[in-house]
Amino acid sequence: MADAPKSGEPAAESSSAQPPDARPPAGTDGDAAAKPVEPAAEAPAGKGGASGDTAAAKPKPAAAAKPRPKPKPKAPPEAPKGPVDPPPPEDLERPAFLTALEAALPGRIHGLAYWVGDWTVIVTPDALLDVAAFLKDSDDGSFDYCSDLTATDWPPRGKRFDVLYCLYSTRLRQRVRIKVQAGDGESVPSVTGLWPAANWLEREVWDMFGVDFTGHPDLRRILMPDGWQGHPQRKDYPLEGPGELLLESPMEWLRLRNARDEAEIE
Amino acid sequence: MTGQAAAAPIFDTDELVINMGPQHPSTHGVLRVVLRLDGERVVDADVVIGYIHRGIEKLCENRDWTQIILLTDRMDYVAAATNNLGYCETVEKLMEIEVPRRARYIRTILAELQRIASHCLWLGTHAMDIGAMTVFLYAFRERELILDLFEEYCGARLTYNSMRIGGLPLDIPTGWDVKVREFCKVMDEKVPEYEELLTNNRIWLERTRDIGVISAEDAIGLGLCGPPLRGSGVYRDVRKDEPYAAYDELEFDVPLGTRGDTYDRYLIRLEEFRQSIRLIRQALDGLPEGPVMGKVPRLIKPKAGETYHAIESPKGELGYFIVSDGRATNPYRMRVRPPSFCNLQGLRPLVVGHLVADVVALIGTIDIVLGEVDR
Amino acid sequence: MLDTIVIPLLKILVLLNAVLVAVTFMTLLERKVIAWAQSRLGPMRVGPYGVLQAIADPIKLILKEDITPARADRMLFTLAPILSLVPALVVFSVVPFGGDELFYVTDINVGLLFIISVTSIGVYGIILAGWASNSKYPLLASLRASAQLISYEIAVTMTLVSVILTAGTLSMVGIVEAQQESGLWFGFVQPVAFVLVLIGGLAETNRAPFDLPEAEQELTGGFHTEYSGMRFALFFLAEYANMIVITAVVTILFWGGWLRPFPNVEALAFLDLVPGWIWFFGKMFVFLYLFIWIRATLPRYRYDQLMRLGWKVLIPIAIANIVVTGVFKVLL
Amino acid sequence: MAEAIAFYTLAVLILGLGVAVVTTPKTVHSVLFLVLNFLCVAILYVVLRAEFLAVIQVLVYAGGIVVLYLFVVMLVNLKRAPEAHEDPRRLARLGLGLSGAVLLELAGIVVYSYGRAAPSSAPAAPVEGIVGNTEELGWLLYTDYLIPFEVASVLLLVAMVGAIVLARRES
Amino acid sequence: MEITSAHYTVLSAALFSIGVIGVLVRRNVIIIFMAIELMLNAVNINLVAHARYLENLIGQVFVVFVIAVAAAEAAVGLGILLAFFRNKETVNIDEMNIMRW
Repeated sequence: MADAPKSGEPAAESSSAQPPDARPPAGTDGDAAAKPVEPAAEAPAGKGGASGDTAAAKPKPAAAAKPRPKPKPKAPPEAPKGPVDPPPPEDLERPAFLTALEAALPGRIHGLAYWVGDWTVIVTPDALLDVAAFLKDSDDGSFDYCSDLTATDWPPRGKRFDVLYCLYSTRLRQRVRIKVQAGDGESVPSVTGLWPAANWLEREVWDMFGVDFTGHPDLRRILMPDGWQGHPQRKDYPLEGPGELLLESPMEWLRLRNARDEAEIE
Repeated sequence: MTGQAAAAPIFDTDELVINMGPQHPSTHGVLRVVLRLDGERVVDADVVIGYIHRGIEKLCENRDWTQIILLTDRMDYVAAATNNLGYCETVEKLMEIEVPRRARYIRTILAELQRIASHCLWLGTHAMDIGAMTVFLYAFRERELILDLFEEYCGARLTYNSMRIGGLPLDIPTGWDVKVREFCKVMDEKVPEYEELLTNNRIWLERTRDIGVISAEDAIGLGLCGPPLRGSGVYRDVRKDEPYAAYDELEFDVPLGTRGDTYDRYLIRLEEFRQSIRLIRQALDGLPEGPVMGKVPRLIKPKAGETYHAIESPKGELGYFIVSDGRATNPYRMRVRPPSFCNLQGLRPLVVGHLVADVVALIGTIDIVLGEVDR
Repeated sequence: MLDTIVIPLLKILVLLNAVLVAVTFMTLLERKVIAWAQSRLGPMRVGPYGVLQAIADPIKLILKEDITPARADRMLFTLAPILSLVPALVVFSVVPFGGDELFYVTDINVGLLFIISVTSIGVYGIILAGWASNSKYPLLASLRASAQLISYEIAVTMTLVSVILTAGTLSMVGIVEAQQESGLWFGFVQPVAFVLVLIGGLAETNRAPFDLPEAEQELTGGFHTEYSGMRFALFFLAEYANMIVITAVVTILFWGGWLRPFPNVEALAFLDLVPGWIWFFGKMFVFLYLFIWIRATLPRYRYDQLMRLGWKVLIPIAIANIVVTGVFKVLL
Repeated sequence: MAEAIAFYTLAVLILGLGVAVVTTPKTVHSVLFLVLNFLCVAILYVVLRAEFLAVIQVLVYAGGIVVLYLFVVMLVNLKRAPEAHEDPRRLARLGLGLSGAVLLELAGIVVYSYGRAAPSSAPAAPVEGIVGNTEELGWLLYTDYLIPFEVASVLLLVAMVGAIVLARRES
Repeated sequence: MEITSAHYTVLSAALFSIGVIGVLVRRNVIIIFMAIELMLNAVNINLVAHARYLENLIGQVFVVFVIAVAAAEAAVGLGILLAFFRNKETVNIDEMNIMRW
């Protein structure tokens, strides 16, 4: 499976190459390092102050408060730095499975988010399988149905991908979302063992975003042709590419392609 | 056939690899199934999709919120109204917009009409795949009536663009409700007609009974949704479990199968015809007066946040996952959870061990629309 | 000379033309009947009520490009449609359309066996078409076809044995005359055999619900997938000609051929005003209509179910029928 | 006269198709020629007033046995020509010579017997009542030749069982 | 021109020889089987011809038995061939030099 990143791969990549070892054990992630990429002027994120964090110590406000003088990224200035992930209001009662989850796997949960009625559990890739298995098997959760698995791409952030698992319980009729943050090239454990349904969904995420799933039985492209280069739903994927060029001036397209191929050979 | 290694089966007839599709009369579009056959028995199948991948999810990131409704038409193009509904509901959930009751009722009517239309198409093509060609034309005859109704409502027959964020673009035309009632009466008579041709037909029974059996656990695990999931006896209908539009105010039953075979899935969809008619009648009876458009800001720009919302499309759970960054007038990310895609994933376990002739029956029974699978 | 060569040749010429014209109009009949069954109109554009569609179609097919796939076996590819049509036409030489010598080309004393054996040659057309196309779907179809046709041939032949036992002759004319003598159509004497032959006939002619070799939803058209133009048309001609043969055989064997109903009841003698061949064609038409009707109504069998029906149901019943007929024949 | 025309036409066809059967490189074509050969032989039977046998020839040979051959040819989808390998010990020339000898021998017998062979019973008037009469043939088969007939049926049964056992795949 | 039984005998002999040539020269077992069928047919022609010229139906009776034997031979022979092909993937008679596998 040819998966060479496109030559025009993100400018922001330079910053996303932040080594993950900067992550404190407490559960904060590469976010902290990448945050400052976002120019301070762009701070008025939707939820403003609410974009704070849970008690689980997310250093978001801190990062936003003192931007490090990093070079301004080439990403468009309005590019958001990441999802908002508003924490649940303090007075909101948590569903039983969440309290059980926090009790059973303390410290493995990176954070909780709540927005318009949807609960999201934020975890790191290494904790994903434990959390997912707990949610699936616990009596309070019994999330036996993986209704969706997708990803979002936040290029300026160090761990640019959010992989999302929308789970549903056919017994208790409740939903929850797991969110895993993964950097470019970082792999996420596959949940096909828990939910066979994730098979094609993970393939699609791999196809569209290039998130690698370890332990996936058959990680091939699914929607794009087998020999496709790049991952179309990344934010930095060129919207106008060889396609248009090929139609307008085939020779130029050919020249570019040959140049790219040569570059690859070297 | 050439170049087979020594490890390949010595007997050519032992394994024959045939490519069903992407151009094949009964793959319902450009689905490609690579079948490894032992005689006529399927040893393995690889489902290849993506032939009409248009990148709708990517396109949505560059359209403003209203324009996207138009794109959703193009996914499940035989059930455009439910696609519209799912998208609008999701954005309304994200923006916390209250939709007027009348709009919700009309949406329900449209969605159920659409369900009947989609099931008509399914029934016709499914029966056609198994060789009963008259049902095909009967079903399309009734589908035509629904298309007429839609045409009268929104001017389009296939890609309706019939909903707006916060409500509906227009109220129903005068006399439309009477026509819908008339249609319900017609449909009451026609469903038994389909049943007469198929339900107790011995050949139909032999072709569908115990074909493609899937247990409830497997169906849940594989993420099947809609009639294939209910056919295995799992009580799961988004209209009941997570009511949207006006479903919480209306009465209807969720038919369940017992064996999880093709015949049960057929029966369920036929029963859904009746339930849909029932829902439409109730919604027409209880149709409240009032506006059809809620209070929606002129510039639609949801606050930053993300949400997943699902509705029950004719094919199953149609989910939208939308991320707004709160800044742009277009979604940061829009993900569609296509029911056909998830159901199609169940094709491989269903077909292995069956005969070639069953493959077409099974492609039919999971009811896919490739426009939705590939997006 | 006149009697031995010219007259038979003229008869053959007339018969061939009649059959081919009938076959072309069969396609129209089929389309119309199915359309009515499906509450449609069917072809309406060419001629009044689309009557001339039957002529427009062959013209279109003749004018179409005749494609031979590059990797096909050219000789067999060309030969297959001919091999499939010729036996279907040859069979008509022993089919009597009326009691008078004018209405049949010849009456040989093994007429029924002749029909069975010559129709069995038709299978080569299908097998070789599938093989010569050098394509997988046609190959699958031809494997299906050869197994299906041979199996049902056994069933039909076995069934016909009981009819032969009842009639005491193999001559087609003789069989009708035997019915005249007994005053009863064999359909009433041998109802089981009639049903078996009808089912077997559907299978032998690849008609729904046994149209597996050309199941277009499964095998994209089956053995004629790669055919186009006139060669494709030849297959269709053969199929419809076979249909006419089967209905003619059923009419002769079970429904008294050109005889009026209750041929021995004097009170119905006024029915003799209607010429025999009209009775014959009328009966044939009923069965043709039945064939088309069945196609419009029933789904298709699956391959294994088809074989099971043939071997485990039809053949045992046919054998039992022979035994029962034999016992009656001896006792009476 | 008519019989002569029929005989010579058919003889040429039968021999020509026979040669084609054994010389054609493609097996499928060979099978096809074999069918045509059998059909010609069937017509020859008709000329010889053996209609029943003609029909049986078509039904059993052309409609049954050769279909079996065709089926096997299709199953045995060869990836290399069967003639590719030749046993060095094989004496093909000798075989050809042997068959020539057989032909010569047969020709000798024919020539020898030509004058004295007994078509004296006027062939122009073969007895219509007997030859080609299905009923007579059946009568003979079920009376005088009943035991051979039954033995033949047992043979067919054994062959059927044997073929099934041989061709079935061990599962 | 009179056609006598000798004509048929010659035809039969010629066809038989063609069959012999096929059996002895060809190496494809399927062709060899077909050559055997040709030889059987040559015999049948002879039998039928003499049945006619000798006004005796016994020749025709014998043809029925020959056809039955031919059917049995074809079924068993092709069965063996299929079994052999499945194991050795050849229909070349020169490679069929073992009695068991």
